[in-house]
Amino acid sequence: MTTGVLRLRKGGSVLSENGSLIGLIVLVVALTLLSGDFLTVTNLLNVGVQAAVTAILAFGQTYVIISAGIDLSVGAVAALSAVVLAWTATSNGMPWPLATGFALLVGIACGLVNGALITYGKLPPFIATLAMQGVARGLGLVISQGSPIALPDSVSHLGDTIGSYLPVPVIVMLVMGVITAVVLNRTYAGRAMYAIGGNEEAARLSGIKVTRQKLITYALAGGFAAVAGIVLASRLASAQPQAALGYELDAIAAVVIGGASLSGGKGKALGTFVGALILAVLRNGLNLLSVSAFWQQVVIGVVIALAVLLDTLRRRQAR
Amino acid sequence: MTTGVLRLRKGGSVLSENGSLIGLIVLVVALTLLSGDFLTVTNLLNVGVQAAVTAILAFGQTYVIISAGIDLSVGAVAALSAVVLAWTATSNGMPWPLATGFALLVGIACGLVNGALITYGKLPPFIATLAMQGVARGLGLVISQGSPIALPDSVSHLGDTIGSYLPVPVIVMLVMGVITAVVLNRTYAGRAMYAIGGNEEAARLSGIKVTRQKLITYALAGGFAAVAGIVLASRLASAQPQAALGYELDAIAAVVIGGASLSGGKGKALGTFVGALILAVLRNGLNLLSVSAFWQQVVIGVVIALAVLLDTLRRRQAR
Amino acid sequence: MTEEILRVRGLRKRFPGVVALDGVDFDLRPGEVHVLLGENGAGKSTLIKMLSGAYHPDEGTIFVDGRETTIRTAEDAQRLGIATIYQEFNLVPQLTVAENLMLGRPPRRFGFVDKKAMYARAQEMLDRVGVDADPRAPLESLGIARMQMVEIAKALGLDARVLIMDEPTAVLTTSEVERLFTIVRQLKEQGVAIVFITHHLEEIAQIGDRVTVLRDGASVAEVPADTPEDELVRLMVGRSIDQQYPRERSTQGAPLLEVRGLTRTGVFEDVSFEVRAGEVVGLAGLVGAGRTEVVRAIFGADHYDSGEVLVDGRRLPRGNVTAAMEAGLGLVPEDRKGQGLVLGADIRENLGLVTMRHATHAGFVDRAGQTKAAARVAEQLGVRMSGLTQEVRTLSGGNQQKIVIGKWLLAEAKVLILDEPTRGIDVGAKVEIYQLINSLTAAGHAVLMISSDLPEVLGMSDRVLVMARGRLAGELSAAEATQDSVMALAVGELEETA
Amino acid sequence: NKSSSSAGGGGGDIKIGLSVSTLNNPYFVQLRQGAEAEAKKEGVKITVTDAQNDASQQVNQVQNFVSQSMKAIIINPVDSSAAAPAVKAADRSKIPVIAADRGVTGADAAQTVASDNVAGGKLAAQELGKALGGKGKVAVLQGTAGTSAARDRQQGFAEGIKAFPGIQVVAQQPADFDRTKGLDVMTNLLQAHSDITGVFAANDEMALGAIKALGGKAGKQVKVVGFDGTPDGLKAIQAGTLSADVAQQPVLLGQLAVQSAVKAAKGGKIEATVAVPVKVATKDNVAQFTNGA
Ligand SMILES: Nc1ncnc2c1ncn2[C@@H]1O[C@H](COP(=O)(O)OP(=O)(O)OP(=O)(O)O)[C@@H](O)[C@H]1O
Ligand SMILES: Nc1ncnc2c1ncn2[C@@H]1O[C@H](COP(=O)(O)OP(=O)(O)OP(=O)(O)O)[C@@H](O)[C@H]1O
Ligand SMILES: [Mg+2]
Ligand SMILES: [Mg+2]
Repeated sequence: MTTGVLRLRKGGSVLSENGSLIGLIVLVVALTLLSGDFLTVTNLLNVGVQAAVTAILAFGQTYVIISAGIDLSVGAVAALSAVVLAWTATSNGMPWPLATGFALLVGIACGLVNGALITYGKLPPFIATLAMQGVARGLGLVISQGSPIALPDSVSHLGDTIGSYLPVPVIVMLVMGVITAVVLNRTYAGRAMYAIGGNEEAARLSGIKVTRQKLITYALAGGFAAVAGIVLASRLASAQPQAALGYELDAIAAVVIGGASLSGGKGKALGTFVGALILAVLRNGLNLLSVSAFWQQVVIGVVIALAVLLDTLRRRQAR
Repeated sequence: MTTGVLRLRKGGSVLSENGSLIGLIVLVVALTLLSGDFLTVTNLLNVGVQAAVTAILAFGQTYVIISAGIDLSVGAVAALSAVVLAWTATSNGMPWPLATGFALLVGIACGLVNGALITYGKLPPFIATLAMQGVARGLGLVISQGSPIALPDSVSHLGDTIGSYLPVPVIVMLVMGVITAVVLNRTYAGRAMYAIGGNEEAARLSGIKVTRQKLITYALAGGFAAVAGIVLASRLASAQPQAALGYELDAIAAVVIGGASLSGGKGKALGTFVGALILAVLRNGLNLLSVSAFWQQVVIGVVIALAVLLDTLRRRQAR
Repeated sequence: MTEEILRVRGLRKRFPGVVALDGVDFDLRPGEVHVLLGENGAGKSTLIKMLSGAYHPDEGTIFVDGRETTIRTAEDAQRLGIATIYQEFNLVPQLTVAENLMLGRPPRRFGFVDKKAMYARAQEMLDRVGVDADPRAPLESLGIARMQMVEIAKALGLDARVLIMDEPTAVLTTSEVERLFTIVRQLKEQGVAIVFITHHLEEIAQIGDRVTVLRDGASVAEVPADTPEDELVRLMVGRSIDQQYPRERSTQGAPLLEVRGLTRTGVFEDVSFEVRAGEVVGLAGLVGAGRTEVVRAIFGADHYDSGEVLVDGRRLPRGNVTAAMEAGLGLVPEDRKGQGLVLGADIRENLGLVTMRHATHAGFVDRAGQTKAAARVAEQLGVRMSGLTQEVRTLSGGNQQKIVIGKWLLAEAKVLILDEPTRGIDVGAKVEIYQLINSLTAAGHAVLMISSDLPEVLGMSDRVLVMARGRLAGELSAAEATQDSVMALAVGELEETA
Repeated sequence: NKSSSSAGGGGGDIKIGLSVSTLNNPYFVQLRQGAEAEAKKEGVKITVTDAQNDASQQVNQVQNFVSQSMKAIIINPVDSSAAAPAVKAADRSKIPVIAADRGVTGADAAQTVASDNVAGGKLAAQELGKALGGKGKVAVLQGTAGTSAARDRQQGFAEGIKAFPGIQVVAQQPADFDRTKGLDVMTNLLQAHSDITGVFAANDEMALGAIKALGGKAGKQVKVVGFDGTPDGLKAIQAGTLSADVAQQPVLLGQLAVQSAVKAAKGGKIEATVAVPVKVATKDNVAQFTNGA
């Protein structure tokens, strides 16, 4: 009843299907009222740019969480890929398309190692990817000798805008989001992720090659992390071995805020996108409102809880 | 067969029941061979002291993970409790036993809020405790104005040794460990945690008051976090608002290394203890061996993976 | 006769602490229904899981079309034309019905999943088994019976040469069973070979051709399907059972459970009845009649909109399981995996779950006492296990069901509500459970029993309530209740029956 | 707009933004205090954000400052090179940027107010060398691997210690600028190297942890040199447990940065660099530090 206006087609609404969208809307309305600087084109584009890295990491994380796993290594893998890109493109003079491809391969390789540890090694995903976090972070430091490596201009254009307005990171984020939606909804691999996350034994006994599908899942997460790392480095025009520290928590939070469950079988690309936007809008808004640095963390915590609470309350009312 | 020597009673062995104990043993043997300084009484006591905070946090986390939850706030709650202790004991001149009790209550209150958000608010534990992480960390910063607060000597004795050898943190850790083992094995609350984590619906239909039990679970985790915070602060003789940053990951890792499953229903106090020791021994060993800063993270990652891998391999062989 | 499609020789399989199979021989011909019979834990499911690629034998050989074959994965089995309906559903609750029907092999176009084709095909598959479900609905919204029909439809969709069915009829009512048998007969005519497992002996003669009897993991006999039931029982349990339904009526006392005008809009309406001390009341009806919903509401597991529930004259608060339990209610739920058991915990733990509150003193659980009580019940119900510390997940289906019942027997509830209590339980153990029901009522307790097994309802109830479309369609005394009169009420248009 | 306005005297409606690299360290907390105090004095509004040592979050914050049309921006870079895009963005909007404590490479800040970490590292080496009388075994507690402060101080120290051939660096381990880690790592190092006579910690937090680990030996058998000059560090100097502290005067640094920012915001001309002197606090001169802060 309450959501009647937004009901688009019979039996379902964008709102009820996408978790915290209502939280995001409330947040946007509140910030618009509180700060005159919020609802401007430039600021919204800024929010988009600021959401990009988390969102891309979160899209990759979505695959993993849907299949009932978790990937704590995405932040570190992003940093490693960025360092590899900068290192090959500068020290080794590789042309940038090749270097980018190579960085992507590094991300995918990290994901495959995660997947192999989990499937063949039977390690819990938490442990396997925590180990990978350390390894990737450490290798990034070793390769870069602990110093940031400047990116050649050719690559750092990726962090710029097309024309004077359209930021490339936003475009990359949207493309990765669409890819995620298509993979999850329309491909065999995507549907297999839901099946594995919902009931792994049933998936196995229905002829799904669980091992292979999990390898694909973690490889995707690794690949997405690499893309996020490249976007991040090109925004900063330099690859930092300590970049994206702790971003895995943000990525997981975005996925869960978006309605996925850590016990698997549930999750959507759009939900993840909304989750990532909530986090970015929140940080942006707190800066605009000049909330004191110490209170910011408190406010972020409270607002995240409220945003998700809104969703559960609405759902309960709907029943 | 391979573990025959360690078999203590028919049908079960300490090894096979406690996950990564074999990993710990291998680690200890390796370090003893690699460094002459490792296997000395003082160093082992050092390891104990260094494990204490993580272990206490991890014991609290064990309750939560057994009941299929997760608590990302324990590190921040530890810091908040420590700050509250120092603040009440210095600025407000509260006598130290009262101040300690108050700090404990703060931890328990944080846990109860977590529990309430999860049960009444129906928030996923990941989100509820992530929100609490921000709130507790922020409040700690606000109270302390971002600067460390020195502890009165009366309290910081808790970080000292009894006599010239026995460090209090180690004793506290052991006591908390025994409490955890007893709670988990012998009390109604503990058994209810296993049932809820194993199958919440079945637990509810068997008459277990799931809401109340979950509140108890998170309150325990909060209380244990407060104890960890007090131990940490008394070791440093000062309460730091940013102390225990990221310790929640270490605590969760210790629990999972110890054989618990993030999907609930499994876990043991002894396993958690072993997990915490593995992490502490590892860090201690790397210092003793003077492994370079850049490589440390790589080595930690690899060794954690290997320690758990050993366990899964052994298990597979046993079959 | 035609050549064997499947032949099994000397199959052995051991699990930690148990020898599940100890040299089984078995063979299967095209166009026959080969029944596997055996007590709970005899090894039936283990045997078929080795044919479907879920388990691997330790020893022994499997021949397919006369050639020695190893079946490593579910895919191998599918390639060999073997389809399996497992005893425990292998479905994904979060996915839609359609996706479950085509799990692992969705129709694809240009590499992408073709949802339109998937829903169309799903509708066909559902129509084939005649189940009324929306292909787009999430599977978890279906009751357990319709899930079973989905599982059946899924296996039929493979168009296999060998169809293995592990207790498909356990949760179905008579009409669904008939529909299933019609399908089975069609398949037989097409030359499909069928392995059929059931604990309903009367179904053997109806549908079977041959019977292989398993006992303690070994095949002990192969007999024709028209072997008399007594003989089958003797082969299976090693002794004969003289009375299938040993109901001993006891004197009836005051009403212990009163339900008045219980209503949840759209699910059940105006349900009123009472159950007296010493009485067994049967609750019959077709699948989806709303019986489960009613008893869950009574027990406080779900909410209801209006009406009231009284136990021993006192009114129960709504939606409060603990209050219901304290007042003396107990519920054995129909879905043992989802609602009855903590699968990862051991037998002792599960048996003690309900009584744990009473075994607690000053916060500490009397574990020794609990263990003793658990051992007693396990013994009483003849649970086949390697020990009280065996994980419940690894018990056979029937033995799991015994654990669910056992934990409530320990609770000594004044009014025990049983929802499909003997689902998947072998004939011998059933009699044990009936005798326990007798001793409960003899002690002045009351029992409300939902069952889709009509002979059981008729054989054990003092009174039969029949539900249809969420309403009580009528009540029959033990004398009035017959297959026909119950079915008439269950199907009929709310006609009056005196 | 509801945010607390500290408006007063002549600054009127001038808004400036300050992005601090991290408030997880008393040094930067002091920098912020200096900045806030100066802003209050000047009567301008200052917004402080904490980048939590994350270069990209810092870029976000500077972008947000631009959205808010701040009149001037002070950036305390998480990383010198990674701050360039943010500075460029502000330059495009003609907003002057003051770099505080660390410079910006790859873009032009209007002014850099800094005390040199490399020089500070060298100073620390000199002090330690003096305290040890030119010989002994030294352990180094390094900052978080990969951060510029860790790198620069390490580099300066390594260069400076070469002047003392009698001093041998026997162990270098990271303790992540954290007091607890400083305590644990020092404890462990003492196991392997019980003959250590000197410690250089790349910040005071780690130095204080190390002093805890050394117990009664601190300041006597083992000389500890810290970095930053935080209140706790200066107290340790007074107590004699810390032999010397390379004090960077963060409060002054914050004050100077705000002064320049206000000047630039009003269209005034400012110097390209302002060097905040790095001082060494020892027992002899510690009083002047504690009074100043
Ligand atoms: N994974 C396992 N681990 C340990 N024991 C097992 C496992 N699976 C089955 N068993 C044991 O093997 C035996 C045979 O079980 P099975 O499921 O084949 O029985 P069943 O004949 O199908 O019984 P039911 O009629 O109750 O379904 C039982 O004792 C069971 O406990
Ligand atoms: N064949 C069906 N057609 C339409 N709806 C159905 C059908 N079967 C079940 N349902 C609906 O699904 C719900 C749950 O199904 P379930 O099979 O558990 O019913 P039930 O009443 O518990 O069955 P039983 O009477 O066997 O216990 C019912 O409330 C009913 O509304
Ligand atoms: Mg079976
Ligand atoms: Mg039912």
